[in-house]
Amino acid sequence: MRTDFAFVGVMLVTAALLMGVALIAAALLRPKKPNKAKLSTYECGMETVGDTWVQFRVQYYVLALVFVVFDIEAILLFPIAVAFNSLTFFAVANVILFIVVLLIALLYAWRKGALDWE
Amino acid sequence: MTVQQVLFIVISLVVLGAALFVVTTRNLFRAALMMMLAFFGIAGLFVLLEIGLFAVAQVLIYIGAISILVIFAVMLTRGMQGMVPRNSQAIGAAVTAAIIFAVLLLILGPLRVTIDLARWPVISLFAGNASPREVGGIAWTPADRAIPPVPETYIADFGRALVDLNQYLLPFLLIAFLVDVVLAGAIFIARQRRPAEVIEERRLRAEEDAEEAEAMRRASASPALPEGAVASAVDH
Amino acid sequence: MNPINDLLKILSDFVAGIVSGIFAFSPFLADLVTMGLAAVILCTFAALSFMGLTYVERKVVARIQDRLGPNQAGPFGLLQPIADGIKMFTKEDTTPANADRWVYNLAPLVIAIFALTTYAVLPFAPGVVGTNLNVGVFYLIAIGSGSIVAILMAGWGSNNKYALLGAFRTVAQLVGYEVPMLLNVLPVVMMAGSMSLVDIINKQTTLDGNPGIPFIVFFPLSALVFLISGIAETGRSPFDLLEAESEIVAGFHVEYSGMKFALFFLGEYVNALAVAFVFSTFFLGGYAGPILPPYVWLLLKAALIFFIFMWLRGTLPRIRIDQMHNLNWKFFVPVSIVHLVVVMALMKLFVTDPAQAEAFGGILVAPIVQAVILFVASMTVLLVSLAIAARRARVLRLQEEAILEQRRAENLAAARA
Amino acid sequence: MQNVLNGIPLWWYLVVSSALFCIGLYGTLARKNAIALLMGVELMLNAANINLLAFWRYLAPDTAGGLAFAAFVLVVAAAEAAVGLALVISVYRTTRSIDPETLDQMKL
Repeated sequence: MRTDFAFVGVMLVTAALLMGVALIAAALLRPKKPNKAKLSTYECGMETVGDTWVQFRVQYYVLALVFVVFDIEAILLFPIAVAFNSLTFFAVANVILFIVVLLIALLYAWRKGALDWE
Repeated sequence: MTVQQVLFIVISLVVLGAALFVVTTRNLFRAALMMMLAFFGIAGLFVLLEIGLFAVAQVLIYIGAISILVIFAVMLTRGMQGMVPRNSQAIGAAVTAAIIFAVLLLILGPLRVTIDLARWPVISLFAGNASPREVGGIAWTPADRAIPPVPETYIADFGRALVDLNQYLLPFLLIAFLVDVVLAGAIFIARQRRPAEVIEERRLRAEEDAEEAEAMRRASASPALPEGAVASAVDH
Repeated sequence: MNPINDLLKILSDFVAGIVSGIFAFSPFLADLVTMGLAAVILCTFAALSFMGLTYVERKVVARIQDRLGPNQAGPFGLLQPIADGIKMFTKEDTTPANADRWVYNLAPLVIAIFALTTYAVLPFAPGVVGTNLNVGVFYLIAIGSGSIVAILMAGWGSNNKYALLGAFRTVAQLVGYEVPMLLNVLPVVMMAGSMSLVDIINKQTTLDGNPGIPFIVFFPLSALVFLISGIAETGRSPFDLLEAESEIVAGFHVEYSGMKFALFFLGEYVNALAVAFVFSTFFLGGYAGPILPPYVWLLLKAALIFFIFMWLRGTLPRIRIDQMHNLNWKFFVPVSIVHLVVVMALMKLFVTDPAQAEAFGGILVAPIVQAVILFVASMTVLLVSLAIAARRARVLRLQEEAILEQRRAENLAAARA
Repeated sequence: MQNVLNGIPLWWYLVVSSALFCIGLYGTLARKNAIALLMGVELMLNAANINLLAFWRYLAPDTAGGLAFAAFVLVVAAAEAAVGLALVISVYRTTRSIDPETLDQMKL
């Protein structure tokens, strides 16, 4: 049984090759008769108005921000979870403190309306 | 050449090429994508270092989180797409970076400058029998000791060290508070203010400005100054 | 070795033996070819299951909704996937004139690659696993972020407002539901003491003196939240608002057709199947089970989970985007955090290992007792949080109704005047 | 030479990381867009991380020091990106510009 990343690399390359072959085969098989209407941007048949840069709401950024906070938490908590059975009571109390502090962050974001999707 | 050497060279070239693309392109979205490629390549370097935990953490944090933030920010500041990529100090920056790279290469790499006052500085390839360099009392090139393997339990060891009072417990807890502050601050800065709040803010600012102007007027109108000075100040 | 129980193991050893016989001159080359073959087999398995699943899903959902489903191509419509495949291969594929060509064309490739790479760490039977990484759990979650990149690439590369909007909504949903997934895998990792998927399965068997209780008994709340987040992660109904045809015209892949669209579709199905496999591994004991061979057990469990996916798709209406975000950030995440704290405290308090009890203190209990304690605690957290959520929802609904009532009265008064 | 890991000596990693650091430095100093500037900072932090982990692997894999520091760098990089980009977005909303050279007022 392998335990290294070599297979992951091989898997990445193999998947890329197989899918690339599928794409190329499709490109060879399919007809190619482009015209201006086909190549225009699809908007249910309407003419495109304005450029693609519609105004985005900062809400997306704020949600990504909260996500980043929990991602950070995860990367630190996973090694601790692996070592969980050999932790002292004191250590576990500190981990719980860590999680509770992050819960406070979440509650703050909630209070500030960062989690509301209006 | 071993396979790992070939892989290392290929991955390094990809990382450095992607990084160069990031700092030179005009298209910010592509820059962000190339930054992801560079991060992915760095994860590959960590795999070559046999630290799977950080290879995966690199992908999770840098590609899955930080790059997403960057792309969202690129989209939110959309008016800035066609900007000239370089500012006025670009040449100076390039020279600085090149000089620092040369110095780092001389310190870290196999190249050595032997300073001989009688001749020009001679760059010679670092030979195996030259004096070993030391970091923290451990000779690291050329080593006279084999590299120990990574322990099987390094993830658990790392986890234990994070919550060990004698090791990294304090920074670990500080991270929780740091992240709290980051979240609070970033939400406060980036939050979309409601129209009512914006109006209130403008009113406060206008009041402040008025107060300031009033204070200035009062200061300039103080009797210590002659009339002419006030008039000229008003003229300006 | 039992030839039926260890069929996969015997076959893979056989192939590896042949390969190393052919490439006897270079062990490295033999290794590489073996890995390449395994990778090709895994990719083919994923692609074939994608074809089969499209048919099965259409049939099952049709039955649930009292329709017939595909029944024209071949007996019972069995050739439908092949017909679909031919269509995908020969359909004209347009690249919008002002698309960012490189980004646009690479996006489907990236999503398919990352979806297929998930299978590298899944254990199918004892000893039959692509690679048993000691960071397997982490790897699975990290690979998921690859599809986020692909979605952003697709949305941006199409140079279409709706594609970009759809991509943004999708990414907001995917990153959001990654958080409860992370938080609910943590109890499993704590219990198994390892991030390797094989170790997690072993902990749920009777090997090495383990009690042989699947983790769903220990952490029912984690299992439930993980399953729902998994559905949301793969963008399946009822969380398919990001490709709602009637709202944002298929979301981020609106401009794609032909083979590129097929790759997005493949990514979605392969990811959904991977979630089914991962859920069976984390919470149902993976390939562990009595009498039947291990791979059959794994397939049965995964099929059960996938059937639940199809069932939900056939019955539930699509939810709104604000409901989707509220469900995640205001229910799953806080509840998961509270659950995590409770589980941590209880697992430290009640230990099953005598050596651990001696070294770090704690009350020594039998594994069954620990399971019961954790089950009760987990269910309590679940029920209490559900009760709180229900009460809160009732308050909100009453408020809304009061506002509506008031408005109606005002309108009536205005009409009278 | 004994101090090679799979045929790769330590200084290879150090050279790659210093090259990455200098590219990031150039990006930080020379870009006209505040977001691109932050990307340069991220590259520099990554270079530092390569260094930390390479030294850990070659010199002291039996301790947790290098891993802990690398993890803290990851966290700080995420925090820096979050706050920095929030600032950039906020500045863009008020001034419609994120060119650091034009943002020279004390009060927006």
